[in-house]
Amino acid sequence: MDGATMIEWTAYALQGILILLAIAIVLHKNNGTIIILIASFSLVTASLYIINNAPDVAIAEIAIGSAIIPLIYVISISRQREFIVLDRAMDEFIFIGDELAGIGYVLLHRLAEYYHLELNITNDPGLCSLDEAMDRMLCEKTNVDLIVAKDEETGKYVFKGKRSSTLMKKLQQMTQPFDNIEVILFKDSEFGG
Amino acid sequence: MNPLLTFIVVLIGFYGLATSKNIIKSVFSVTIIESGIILLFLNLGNFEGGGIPIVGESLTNIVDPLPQALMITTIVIGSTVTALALMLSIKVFHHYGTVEWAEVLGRKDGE
Amino acid sequence: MVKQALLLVLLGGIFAVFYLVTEDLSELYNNFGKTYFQLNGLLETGSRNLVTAIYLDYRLFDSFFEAGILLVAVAGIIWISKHDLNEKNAQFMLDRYKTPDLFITFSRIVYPMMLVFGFYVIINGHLSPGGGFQGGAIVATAILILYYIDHDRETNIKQIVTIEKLVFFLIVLVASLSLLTRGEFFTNFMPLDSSVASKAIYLVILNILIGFKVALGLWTIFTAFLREGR
Amino acid sequence: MIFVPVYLVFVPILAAMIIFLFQKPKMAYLALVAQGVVTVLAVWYFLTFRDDYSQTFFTFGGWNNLIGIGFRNDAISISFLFLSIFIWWMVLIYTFNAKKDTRNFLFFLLFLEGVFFGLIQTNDLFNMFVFIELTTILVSILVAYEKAGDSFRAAIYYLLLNTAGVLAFLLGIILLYYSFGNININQITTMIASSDLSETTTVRFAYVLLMSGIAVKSAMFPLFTWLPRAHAVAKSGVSALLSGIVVKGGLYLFIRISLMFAAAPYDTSMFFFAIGATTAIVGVMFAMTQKDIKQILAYHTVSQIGIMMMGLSSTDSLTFSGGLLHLYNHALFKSLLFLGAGIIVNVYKTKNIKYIRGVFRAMPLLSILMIVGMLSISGSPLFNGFISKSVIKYGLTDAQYWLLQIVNLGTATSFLKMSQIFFGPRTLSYPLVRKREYLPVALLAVACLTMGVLHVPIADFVLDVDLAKFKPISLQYVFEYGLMLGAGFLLYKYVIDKDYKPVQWIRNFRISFETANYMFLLYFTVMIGVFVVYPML
Repeated sequence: MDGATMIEWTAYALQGILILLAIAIVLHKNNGTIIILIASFSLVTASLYIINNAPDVAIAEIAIGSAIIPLIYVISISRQREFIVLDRAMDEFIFIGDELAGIGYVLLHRLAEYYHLELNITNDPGLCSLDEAMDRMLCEKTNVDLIVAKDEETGKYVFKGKRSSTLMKKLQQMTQPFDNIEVILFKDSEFGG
Repeated sequence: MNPLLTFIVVLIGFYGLATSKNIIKSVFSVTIIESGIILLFLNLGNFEGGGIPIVGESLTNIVDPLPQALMITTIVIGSTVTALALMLSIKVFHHYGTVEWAEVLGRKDGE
Repeated sequence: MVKQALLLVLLGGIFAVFYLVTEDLSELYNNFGKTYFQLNGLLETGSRNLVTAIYLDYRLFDSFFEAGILLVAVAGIIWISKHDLNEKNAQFMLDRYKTPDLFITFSRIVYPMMLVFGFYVIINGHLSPGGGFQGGAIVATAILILYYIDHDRETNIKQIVTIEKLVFFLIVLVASLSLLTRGEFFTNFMPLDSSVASKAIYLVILNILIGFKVALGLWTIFTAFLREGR
Repeated sequence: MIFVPVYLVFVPILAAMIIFLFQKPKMAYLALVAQGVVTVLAVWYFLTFRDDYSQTFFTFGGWNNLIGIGFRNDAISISFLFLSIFIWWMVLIYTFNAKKDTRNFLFFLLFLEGVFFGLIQTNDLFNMFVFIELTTILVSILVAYEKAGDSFRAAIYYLLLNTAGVLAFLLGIILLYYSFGNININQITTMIASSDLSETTTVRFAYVLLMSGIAVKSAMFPLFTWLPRAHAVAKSGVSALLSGIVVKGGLYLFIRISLMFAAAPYDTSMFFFAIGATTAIVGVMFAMTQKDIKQILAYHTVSQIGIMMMGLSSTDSLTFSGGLLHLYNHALFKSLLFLGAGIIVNVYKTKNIKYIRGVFRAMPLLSILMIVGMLSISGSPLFNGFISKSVIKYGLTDAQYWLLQIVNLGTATSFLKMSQIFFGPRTLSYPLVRKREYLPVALLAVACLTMGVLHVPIADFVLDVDLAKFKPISLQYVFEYGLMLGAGFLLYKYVIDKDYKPVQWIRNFRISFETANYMFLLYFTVMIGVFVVYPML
C-alpha cells in the first residue's frame, strides 16, 4: 500500500467518523456529553482540512473550534443547570448555623431536583445590603433566579422571581400549602419606546 | 475524499435544526452545518496530486487558494455567531427558566 | 413520526439532486482563479503563502469585515452580559470547580510554548501556513490557559476593548496608505514593481496587527463568558 | 471621486468607533456630523455619475476585476442608498439623546449603516455574504438591546434562523465559484448570457440555494416567522429601521440575484408571484387579528413584502418598477407608523390597542400624521401607497388583480381596527412628549404626500420610467376606496370584532423554531422541484 492510497483510506475513515459524530451530536440527549463530541468533531474536521491540502484553515479550526468554542459551550451549559438563589432573610429559614437544613432549603432543593438543576444559594453581604427596591432590578438584570426575603411586619417569607419563568410557576404550586410563604412575581417591564 | 459524504454532514445538521427542541441543540446544529460547508468547499477544490497553496522553489500543482482564504473568514464568522447565540441562550434561560423552544416561545408577550 | 419520515424523504431528495450536481461539477470545473494565483500570486503580493496573499491583499476588504464581525460581536456580548449593578457586588458565585494541580503544572509549561508558537504563526504568515487570524486565535488560547492557572485573575475588559478598537483603526490606516503610494485603496503600500522581500514588510505589519486584534477580541469574548460564570 | 463608496462605508463605521471610544455623551453629536458627511458625499457622487453608471465600477487594490473585490452602482443601488440615508436620518433624530448615555446604541446603529451601504454597493458574492452575516449579527444585537425576556428570545430566534438561511446562501456561492471560476456578479451575469452554463444542474441548484437563503432574509412565506417577533419587541426607532429599510436588504438581494440570472431560461415569475401573493394574504390575515399595536404593524410589513414581491417577480419592466416604487413607499410610511406608534406606546405605557383611547384629543398633531401613514398604507388616492399599488395592478391579470384586492381589503380592515385608538375621551391629562420626536414623523408624512403627488417627476428622475398615465386622484378612485373602506368596516364589525374562535386561533398561532426550519427545508425542496427537477423531466 503506497502513501497516496493510505491517505485516501484515512480520509474515508475520518469522514465516516465525522458522520457518526454528527449523528451522535444531533441525537444525543445529554448536552454535557455533546461538548466532548463537538470538540472531537472539530478535531476530525481539522485533520480532514489538512488532508484536503488546507493547513491554514486547519490551524484556524484547531485554535478556535476545539479550544475556545467548547469552553464557551461548557460555561453556557453549566450556567443553564443552575438555580441561583439570593438569601436575604438571614435567619433559620435556609441556613441553620452553617448547614443548609432549613425548611426553605428543603423546599427549594425539591424544586431543583424536579428540574435537574443545581441549587446555588448565596448570602453575599454585598448584594444583601442593597436596598429592597433594587430587588426588581436584580431579578431583571442579573442572573439571580430567586430572592428570598423576610417581611418584617407580617413575619412572612417572601419569594421573589420573574413571572416569565417556568420554575416560578412550579414554585407557586409547591408553596401553596405553606401559610408563611408568599410568592411575588415580577412582570417584565413594558418597553417599545 | 468524497464530497457526497461531506454533504451528508451538512444534511445531518439541517436535520438537527428541524428537529431540535432545545436552543443549545440548535446552536450545535448550526456549528455542524458550518463545518460541513467549509469541508465541502475545500473538498470540491481538492484533487489528486495537489499540493498545499504555498509557492516554493519547485513548481508543484497547487490546489486553489481562494476557497481556503474564504473559509478562514467563515470560521471566524461562525465562531462569533456561536458565541453570541450562547450568550443570548444564557439570558433566555434566566428569564424563562428553560431553554426548550416550545416553552420559551409559547409564553405570551410581556409576561 | 410522519413528520420525521417526511423530513428524511426531503433530505434524501436533496441528497439525490446533489449527487447529480457532483457528477456535473467535474466537467464544469473552471480553474481560472487557481491558475491566476499560481502564476502571479508571489510576484504581485510578495507572499509565498497564497492564502495570506489573498486575505491580506487581493481580498483585504473582506478581512476588514471579518475583523469587524469580531469587533461587533465583542461589543454585543459585553452589552448583553453587562448589568447596571456594581461589578464588585455581583461576584457572588462560589468558586466550586477547583483545577487539579497536575493540570496547573502542565499549563505552566505549555503556556509559554503556545504563546511563542502563536507569535511564530503570526510573523511567518506569508511564508508558512498561518497568519494573523490563526495566530491570534492561538495566542488567545494561550491567554485562556492563564485563567486556569490563576483563578482570581481580574481583567479590565474596558481597556482591552479600547485597545481592540484602536488596533482596528490602525489596520484600516495601514491598509489605506496604498492610496498615497499606489493610488488604490486597500493593498500593499510598496510599489507594484518592488522586490518580494520589501513587499513582505507590509504583510508582516498587517499580520501582526490582525493577530493582535483577533487575540484581543477572542480574549474579551471568553472573559465575558467567564465573568458570566462567576 | 470614484472612491466615494469606500468613504460611504467607512465614515459611519469609524464615527461609530470614535463615539464608542470616547466615553463622553457629547460625542453623540459626531453621529449627526458623520450622517451629514455621508449625505453630502452621496449627493455629490450621484450628481457626478448620474449620466453614466457604468463608470462607477472599481476594484480594491487595482487588481484584475475577476480576482479582487469590486464595487459598482446603478440606478437601483443609488436609490436604495438615498432611501437608507433618509431613514437613518429619521431614526437618528428620533433616538438621539446627547444627555443620556447612548454610546452603545449609536455604535451599533452607525455600524449597521456602514455595513448596509456596503451590502448595497458590493459586486462580489462572498463579500455580500460577509455583509449579510454582519447585518444579521448587528440586527440581533439591536433587537436584544432592551434586555427583556421578549427581546432575548426574539433575538436568538432571528439569529439562528437567519444564519441557517445565510449558510444556504454560502453553499450556493461555493457551487457558483467552481462552475464560473470567479464570484464577480457582473462577470457571472455576462457568462450566463453567453454560455449555456445556466442549463446545468449545478447552476440551477446554486440558484435555488441562493434564492432560498434570500427568502429567509426577506421574510417570504413561509419563512416570515422571525419578522413579527423581532420587529415587535425592538425599540420603536429600531423597529422603524428594521421594517423600513433593513428587511428591504433581503429584497435588494432578491433583485440583484434575479438580475444576475436574468439571461438564464428559468421561469421564475409564476413561482415568485405565487409566493408573493401567499405572503401578502397570510401576512394580512395575521395582522387583522392582532391586538398589539406593534404586532399589527410588523405583520403588515410581511403582507406589504408580499405585494412588493408581486411586482418584483414580474418580467415586465413597468410592473417591476411598480414593485420597486412600492418598496420605497413602504419604507416611508412604515417608518412613519412605527415611530408614531412608539410615541403612543411611550405615553400610554401599553401596546394593547384595547387600552389606548383618545389619542386624537390628547395628541392631535401626531394623530393627523399617523392617519397620513394609515391612508398611505391602505392605498388611499393622493397618497404614495396608492400610486405604487396601481402601477403593480396595471400589469396583473384579472385573477391576480383580485388577489391584490383581497390584500387591500385586509389592510383597510386592520387599519380601521387600529384607528379606534384615536376615538374616545381624553384619558391622559398632559402627555409628556419630546418635541424632537415629532420632527422625523412629520418629515416622513411630508415625504409620503410628496411621493403621492409628484410621483411622475420622481420616478422619471430616479428610475427612468414614465408614470404619467397614473393619476393620483379621480372621482372613480375615491369611490373605489370608499367602497373598500365600507367593506373593510363590515368585515371588522361582523367578523374580527366578534372575536370568533378561528380569529383567536389565528391570533395565538405561533410557529416554533424547529417547525420554521422544517418549513425552510420544505420551501427549499419545493424550489428544487420547480427549478431543478421539473426542467429535467
